[in-house]
Amino acid sequence: MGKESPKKKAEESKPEYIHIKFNMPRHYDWSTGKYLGHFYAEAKENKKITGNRCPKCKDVWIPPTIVCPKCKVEMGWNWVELPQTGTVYQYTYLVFPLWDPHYGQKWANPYPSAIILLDNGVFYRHSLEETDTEKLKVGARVQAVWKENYEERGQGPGDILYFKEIGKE
Amino acid sequence: MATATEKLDGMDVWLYHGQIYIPNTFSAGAVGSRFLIELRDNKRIMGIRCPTCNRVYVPARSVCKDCFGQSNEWVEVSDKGTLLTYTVTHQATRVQPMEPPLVYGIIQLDGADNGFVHMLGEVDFEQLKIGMRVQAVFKEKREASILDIKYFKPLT
Amino acid sequence: MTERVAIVAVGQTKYHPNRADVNEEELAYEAVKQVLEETGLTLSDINSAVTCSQDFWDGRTISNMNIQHVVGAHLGHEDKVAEDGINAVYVGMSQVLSGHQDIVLVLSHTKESQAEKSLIENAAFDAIMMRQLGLDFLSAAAMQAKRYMYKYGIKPEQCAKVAVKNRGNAKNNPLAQQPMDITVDDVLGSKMLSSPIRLLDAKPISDGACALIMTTEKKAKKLTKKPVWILGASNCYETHYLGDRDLADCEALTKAAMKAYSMAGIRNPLRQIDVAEISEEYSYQELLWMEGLGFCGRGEGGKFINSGVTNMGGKLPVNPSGGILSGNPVCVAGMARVAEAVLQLRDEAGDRQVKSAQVALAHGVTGICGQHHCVMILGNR
Amino acid sequence: MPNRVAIVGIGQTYHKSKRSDVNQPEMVGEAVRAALADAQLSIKDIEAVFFSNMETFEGIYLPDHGMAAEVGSFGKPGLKVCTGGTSGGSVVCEGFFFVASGLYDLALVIGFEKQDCGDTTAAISAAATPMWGKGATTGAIGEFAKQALSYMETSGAKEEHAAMVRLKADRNACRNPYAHLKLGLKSIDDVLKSAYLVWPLRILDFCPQSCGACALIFASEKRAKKITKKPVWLVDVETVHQEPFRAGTFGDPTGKETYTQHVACERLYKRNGITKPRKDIDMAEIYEPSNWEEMNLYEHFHFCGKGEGWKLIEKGITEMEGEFPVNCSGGVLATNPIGATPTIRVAEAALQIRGDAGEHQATKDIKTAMTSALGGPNWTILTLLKRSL
Repeated sequence: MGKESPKKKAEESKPEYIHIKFNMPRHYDWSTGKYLGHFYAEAKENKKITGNRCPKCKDVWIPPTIVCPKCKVEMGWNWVELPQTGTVYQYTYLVFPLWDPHYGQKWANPYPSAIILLDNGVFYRHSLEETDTEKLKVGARVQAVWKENYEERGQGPGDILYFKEIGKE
Repeated sequence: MATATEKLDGMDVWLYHGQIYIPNTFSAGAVGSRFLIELRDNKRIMGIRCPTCNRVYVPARSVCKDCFGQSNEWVEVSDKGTLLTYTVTHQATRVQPMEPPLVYGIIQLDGADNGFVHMLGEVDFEQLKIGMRVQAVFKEKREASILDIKYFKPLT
Repeated sequence: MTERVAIVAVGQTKYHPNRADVNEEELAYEAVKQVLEETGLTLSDINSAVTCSQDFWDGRTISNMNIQHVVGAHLGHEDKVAEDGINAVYVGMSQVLSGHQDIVLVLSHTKESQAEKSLIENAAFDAIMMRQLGLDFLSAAAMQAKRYMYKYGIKPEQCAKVAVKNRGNAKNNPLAQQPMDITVDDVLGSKMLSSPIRLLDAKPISDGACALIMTTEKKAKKLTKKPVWILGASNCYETHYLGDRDLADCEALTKAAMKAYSMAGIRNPLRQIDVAEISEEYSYQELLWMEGLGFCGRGEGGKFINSGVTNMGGKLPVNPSGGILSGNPVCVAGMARVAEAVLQLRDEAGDRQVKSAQVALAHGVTGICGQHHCVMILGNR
Repeated sequence: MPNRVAIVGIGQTYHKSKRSDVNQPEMVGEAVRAALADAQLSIKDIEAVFFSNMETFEGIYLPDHGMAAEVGSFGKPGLKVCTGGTSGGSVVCEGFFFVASGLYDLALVIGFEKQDCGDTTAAISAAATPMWGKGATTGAIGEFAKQALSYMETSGAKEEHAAMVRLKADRNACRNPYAHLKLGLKSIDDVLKSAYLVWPLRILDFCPQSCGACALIFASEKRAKKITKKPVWLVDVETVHQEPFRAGTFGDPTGKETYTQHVACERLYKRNGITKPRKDIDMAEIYEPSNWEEMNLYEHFHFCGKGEGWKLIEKGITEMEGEFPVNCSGGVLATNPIGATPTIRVAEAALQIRGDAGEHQATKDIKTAMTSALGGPNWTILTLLKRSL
């Protein structure tokens, strides 16, 4: 091979090539840990979105974190409740379904993924209720819609179904 | 798979029971394919001789580990050989092709200079011993995989 | 080596069978915090971070995103090494010696409890020729143990003695996961996992993290009164297909050791090394690795353990910490050996201290039946 | 004084979306043999081997262990790194550090990815933790779509400019025997005809998934001069990671955040006395996953002012014949075996400096080149290469 590698020699004659398949999901028990766990608890118990605040730069981090990445100091246990209304800052949507390794199937989330600027100036990523791509717009005013059934909550960010446009029924 | 979260007792920490599922398809390559096709079509176990060190390696592969040389001299080795080592595995895992207890072995096939990694079957565990003679048992329905050999059984 | 590399602080979490209470960043920070406190450094002082974990175990692609902020890597240098953590220390050493980095934070962390061991290990076997057989590291190691014991007449009792010694040593190590008062008979009577390996011959599932800080000779003296120097290090790959290897041997380990010894000026390891921390995922491995490291002759691992040389109080105490058999997770295991060696050389090992240790050996292993070895020689002078 | 490090051997495989004729180790072996042939060395001369690969893309754990025979690392020191898209750059850094430190005089540095084994887009989706927003992810493609949108809005670039980037990449790739996608595109319309992948990103706006490997041989100064008359000096490297942006992954629409590209190139330029990058450096091989990102990176690396990236492409400045050629190889838009992609950037820049790039050799004489790697949530690794010290 060596120097000849660009000449696709081996493949010109088209012999039979064997492929071996492996189809087995790997299971994991991921832990939220204490910080993200607090977010989960507030979402489930109180339908609240929470982040933690850096004692130095005063920035709010969401998902919450143990060390402020920017100031490189410990965050401590400083929790902030975030507003549930905001403005669509950016959005995108999937045209083709993609394989989702966590679901183990090909699907396209019908809800467009968006970056929402919450009313206190913190960015939060979630999905939008509006599925008509013609009606999507940057700047739309949106609010969080929660799963109402207490038993179904406990999924962290998944406790919010999506953000829907304010005033729209 | 349905995913679920579970709150740990006495603390605000959740466990997320999830998965990573990405199907994989591995190509055997030209050399590996020919080896597997020989198993499937002719029930033959093929090795390759290194032109530099003259050793025969099985399964056939494209590179000699010692000489870094590439070879294309195919050699059929015997389906009989001598057991170099083995283990009886009692631990069940999701990746095993058969229920445990399950016997793995490395077999030096007659005509080869290295060991061949596979399973043993039709064997009384008490009877197992290094140095015993074994022979490959092929599956009826073969599909060009290392599992076309069902296992090696003791030669009596 | 003209310049010398110093380790100025080490930190380890307590090793635990299931740290469901923390995620990776929280676990990692437990170790990182210790080395920051010890040196008085902050994360902003770190020039370079070398981390070690595996996407497969973390269950996340580019899993260093989990922990980059707890090693201070925001707008800084970070590398993730995908071998055992002792190799991350080796990378850190190269960075310091190269003159391009001067304060390097090394971190390894894994939560074995969150993943499925056999499935991950199976994915390391050649996909075409071995993976479908359903092998994992345990079944492969069992074949190695069988071959080793057959070739050199090693007895199960001799392997069991390793398990007894190391789990006994672990009683002196407050960080150890599985300290135990057991006898050879307890080991030989424990559940058979994959013959000849029994439950007490194998390492338990473990969660934990280990961190250390390394730096140049000049900076070391400002950061600690007790720097520990890396005198020599190397690593080496074995070949992959199990049938191509003489499993009763460990050539790659010998090669790695010889290079490390020659750097450190070691001609007679048994005489010149005071304490060894080595990676024995299964009890037979301590005997085999002893041979590979040249502490005894080929096939003499059994006699060596019988002689008591490797016990606490012996000529060469091996794994005063309790070793991996007492519980260390993959990736962390070899780096924890370095951390333990550093504690010994600083005379800070508490009840597991080997008297007046001056030169220590740390060894780490990655992969199937010792497919990749790393050896590091450390000294306090 | 650290040792100086030179690249003395360069090898790569051809790149393709599927390689059924080889298994993963054999494919990597091809690149190793090519590099050894290039340096006229034998595998016995190599002292250590360093690997880069994203194992979750192929679903092979410890893949470097599986190829010890095929790449000749059996019996040698070495290790593997895994840092996402930047892996192939991290491994160049490791090789650099190990040789600069004096620990090894001759090291083999390998990047590889055989993407026909798995589903890379799916594996990239697994970079998101499911505990934090399941199913909200759209892989790297979705992130680059957002980036494209914000670049369009802030710079005034049009879809036509993105199409010009693809045309340049394709023209160059067609002259590179190793490149993967060679489409023979004729016009901007040919590009604008392609379907949307994730709005506003078209199929032809994005890089392909390739199988391939790239191997480099690094030598200390003493050894390098004995091996080759044309050593290429690896002068400096810089790695910068960061926490994800609050409002994007590869682009920050808020304009308030710090880009790793800025931090990395400013550090690299300062250390190496570079004040006017487009003059002091002769060409660049950059990691541009999308047409849009290439224009963006021109600005990030200060090859032009802010909002002017699209003007460079419009004026033909970054063409192979231009004043400041970028990606004469066809770049990542044409060839993308992820674990090897940044390694290929270094290989291609070194070929340009040696004057050995053949059909895709830049018109101007290349004495100094810069390469970039991109990965993770917008991480950057830069290398600086020179013909003479």
